Amino acid sequence: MTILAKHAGYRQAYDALLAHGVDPLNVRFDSVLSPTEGLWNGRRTILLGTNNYLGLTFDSDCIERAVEATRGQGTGTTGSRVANGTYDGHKRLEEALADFYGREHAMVFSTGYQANLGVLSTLVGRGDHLMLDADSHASIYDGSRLGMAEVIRFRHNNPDDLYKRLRRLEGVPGDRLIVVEGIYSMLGDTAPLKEIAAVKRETGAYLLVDEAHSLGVLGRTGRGLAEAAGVEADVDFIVGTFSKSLGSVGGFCVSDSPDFDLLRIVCRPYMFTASLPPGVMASTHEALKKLRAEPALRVNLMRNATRLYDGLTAMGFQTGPEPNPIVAVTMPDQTTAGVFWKMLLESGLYINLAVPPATPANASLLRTSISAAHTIQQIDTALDIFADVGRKLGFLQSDRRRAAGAL
Amino acid sequence: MTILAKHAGYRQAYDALLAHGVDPLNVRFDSVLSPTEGLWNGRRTILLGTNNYLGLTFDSDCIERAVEATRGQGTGTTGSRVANGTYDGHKRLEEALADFYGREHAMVFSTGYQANLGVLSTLVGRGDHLMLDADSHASIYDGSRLGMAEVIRFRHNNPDDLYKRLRRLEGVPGDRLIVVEGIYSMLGDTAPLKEIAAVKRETGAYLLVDEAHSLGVLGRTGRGLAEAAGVEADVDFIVGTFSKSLGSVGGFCVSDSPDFDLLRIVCRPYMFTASLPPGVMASTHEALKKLRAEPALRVNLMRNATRLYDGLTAMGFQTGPEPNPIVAVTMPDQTTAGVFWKMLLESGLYINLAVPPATPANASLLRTSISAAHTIQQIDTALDIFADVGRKLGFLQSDRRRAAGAL
Amino acid sequence: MRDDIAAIFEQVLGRPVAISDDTDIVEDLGMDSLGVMNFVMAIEDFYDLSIPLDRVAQIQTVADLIRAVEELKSGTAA
Amino acid sequence: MRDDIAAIFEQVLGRPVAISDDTDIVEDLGMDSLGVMNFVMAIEDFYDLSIPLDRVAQIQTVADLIRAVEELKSGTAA
Repeated sequence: MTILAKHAGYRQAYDALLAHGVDPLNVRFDSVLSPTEGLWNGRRTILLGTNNYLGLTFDSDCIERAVEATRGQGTGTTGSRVANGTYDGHKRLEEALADFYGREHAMVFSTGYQANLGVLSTLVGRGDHLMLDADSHASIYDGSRLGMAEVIRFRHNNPDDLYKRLRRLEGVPGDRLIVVEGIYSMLGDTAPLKEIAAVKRETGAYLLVDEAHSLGVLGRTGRGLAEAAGVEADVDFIVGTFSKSLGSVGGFCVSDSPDFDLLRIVCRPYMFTASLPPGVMASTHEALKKLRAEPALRVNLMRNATRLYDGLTAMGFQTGPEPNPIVAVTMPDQTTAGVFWKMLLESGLYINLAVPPATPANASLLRTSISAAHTIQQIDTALDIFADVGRKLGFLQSDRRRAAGAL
Repeated sequence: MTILAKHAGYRQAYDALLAHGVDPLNVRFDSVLSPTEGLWNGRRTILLGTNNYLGLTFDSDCIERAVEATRGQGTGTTGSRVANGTYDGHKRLEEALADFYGREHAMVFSTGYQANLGVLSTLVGRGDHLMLDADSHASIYDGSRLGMAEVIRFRHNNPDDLYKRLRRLEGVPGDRLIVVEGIYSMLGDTAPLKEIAAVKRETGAYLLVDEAHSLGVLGRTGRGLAEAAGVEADVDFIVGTFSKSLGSVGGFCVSDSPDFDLLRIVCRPYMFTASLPPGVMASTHEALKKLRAEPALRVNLMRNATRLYDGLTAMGFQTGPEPNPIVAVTMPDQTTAGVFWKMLLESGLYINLAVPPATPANASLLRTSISAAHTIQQIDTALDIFADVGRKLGFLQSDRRRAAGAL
Repeated sequence: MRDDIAAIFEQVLGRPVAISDDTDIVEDLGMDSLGVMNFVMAIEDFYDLSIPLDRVAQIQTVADLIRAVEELKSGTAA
Repeated sequence: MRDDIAAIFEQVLGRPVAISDDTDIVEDLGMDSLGVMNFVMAIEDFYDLSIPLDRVAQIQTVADLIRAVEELKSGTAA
């Protein structure tokens, strides 16, 4: 017996995949060549599962700003923001984020995960209520666990269910904080934010939107779903990440709350962690400038996303409810999903295999994410590979019935 | 009323410092010139509070490896390790860490905070017991809160108290995991690891050591306290960080547990966060090579640490129990500590002001951390500045009584 | 209350179940975490209340569930 | 038990205290978090038991403390 033996049950599902030659947890890229291509097993592979929405990871200006900062300010800060970890680059990025969102305050965290952990565990406490969408990201659930507030789940994207639960709390003291995501990471669906904002107003709750997958993707200027839905004034806190559209690592929170800076002296996942290296701050800041200066990136991104979504839907695959830069295909079961995923990879297309318990409704998903940097040719090649594997596995017959013998 | 008003009480202590012109939370370095010097308010300032133990943040090889990796592999991975975030650089760093520690397995996390969160919340669960030193770092407490094990605190550095609490659990089912730190971050004292290892053996518990401040500092080859105490075979898990001696950001865990890789499919703070950028992996890997290749760094570090410790102790300041690269001076109260800290900074010396509730026994501390990169001249200058401020505040009179009127 | 709960189990699981106070919701009824969540939401709808997540985590048997619902209905939950 | 607890309070606080079941340990006795921890450790020594952190977090009044100690001594803690 080992101390980890308690988790052995989780290995069974994984071993079942391994028995089919499917090993999604050990994909190691020999080299990554561009935002859309990597070398896997010595072969050029299209990357269609990297959340690299604007394709800025290889932008030459972002790289050169990172290089300059690393050479000029060193490889790391070796300290937390509240000790020696506040460099000019951290402050300037915070100022740029506040300016971009038109908010008074911005705070940078060392990861997006820690941004959610820190903000959710601090804004509400004992006697308060945290209202979470049932399909929330793990970092939101973990943040709710770290804090002391009562956590209540409402049905995914269901403002009526949220309203009902807030109404049940009428007369109960304490603050309520509603947490939703701009784009949900598994199926690519957006929150019904207009309706949720109305619930928030009627019930006197606070509203936080995690724009991790929607920053640089949605909204006229790329600020995310709150901008696209026209309800920015109702959103009290926006949380986001640098590790998707901004091509680096880290997280942030912006707000107009006048006492926002209190977070800097009470928020443990902010206070007790080293701040990000100068090079990461510099490339992130430059990527934010590109996001603002080049709206064409969002146009290309949505063109690519819609082309992939429409193509997969037309072939008869079961896709999510709306075309967004996350497009997921629902598979009948985990083994089929695993084999499909492996055949795509061996055909030169990398996407994500998403299986229970990390998925909504325990679905087995082939999850893709699209980049502005994909060429139309790459999207079409991806569609061809999907069609080819789909045919081989019996998905694309006229009755779209899966050939039972295909496995 | 705002949602943050619940924390307004914390502002009072801070406002009291501000009233004396002391603002420890808003030290913004215009520029950092080297591991030991920064520009603050336009003035060259000795950095003596940065945890930059080996001074590798400006090492030209570390910088060039970071530059190459950023140019070659991009500014970020835009994905978690279990999705698209496993690059060659992540695997090679894990292999290098396992090799350095002589362990079978190594896992890299995106921050040291998340390493503790992930490992502590996963190794033990419902029905298990987590035995924490009462003075544990915030990341250890937060990891214990995220998990489902019962958390029991024992008196700081007291193996008898630990033993007594484990004995009380005799006959209770479930695993026990003891967690201690190599060097405690506030006072620089080491854990009595030989004695704690004996308790572990006698009670059948598991033992985890957080070597955050001791990696590259203690032990014949720099592996930390477990090596220095000669009890590596008793330590089941070692956790550490890249943001101190290795000069970047991130965390790790190494172990010989045969099923260690189960962590990769059950550990949420590992699975649900973006992996570190290629440049960070590259500079960290190079720093680990330097740590191994240049034992002189540790010699210089201990020479500097001992010189500062002995110098401050000889002046009559109340220092910690042993000379280590963290040297803390205990002040009589928070205001005196704040004023002392501010006068040091205005004299060209940056250290950390550490006040309750972040300190053991609610002490108010002037915390320094020493680097191998400090020159003897810098250490002596620091001592001179301490002496000068100490005299002005009435500390260095023959009776060492603080002049009541000094403030 | 036990009859109502049994009816809700049947509705969520799509098959008749026999329950007693000692029935373990996960082990005896073979529910996975999604099933538990759907079941909890159905219970919440039926009794017009919300069971906070940390309370859900403490519920193992039918008796635990009945106690949680009763406490939440009477407003005496810890 | 209340007399023993009062004696331990006096020892930790260094002054006599009057306590009842309703006494709020933090508010009425003016203890900070360090004081609470020292007090809890003294209680643990006296009764030869350990109070897990999540139980400590739930203890607000003297009555809460007495209940926690009794449950832990009899092994009926949740």
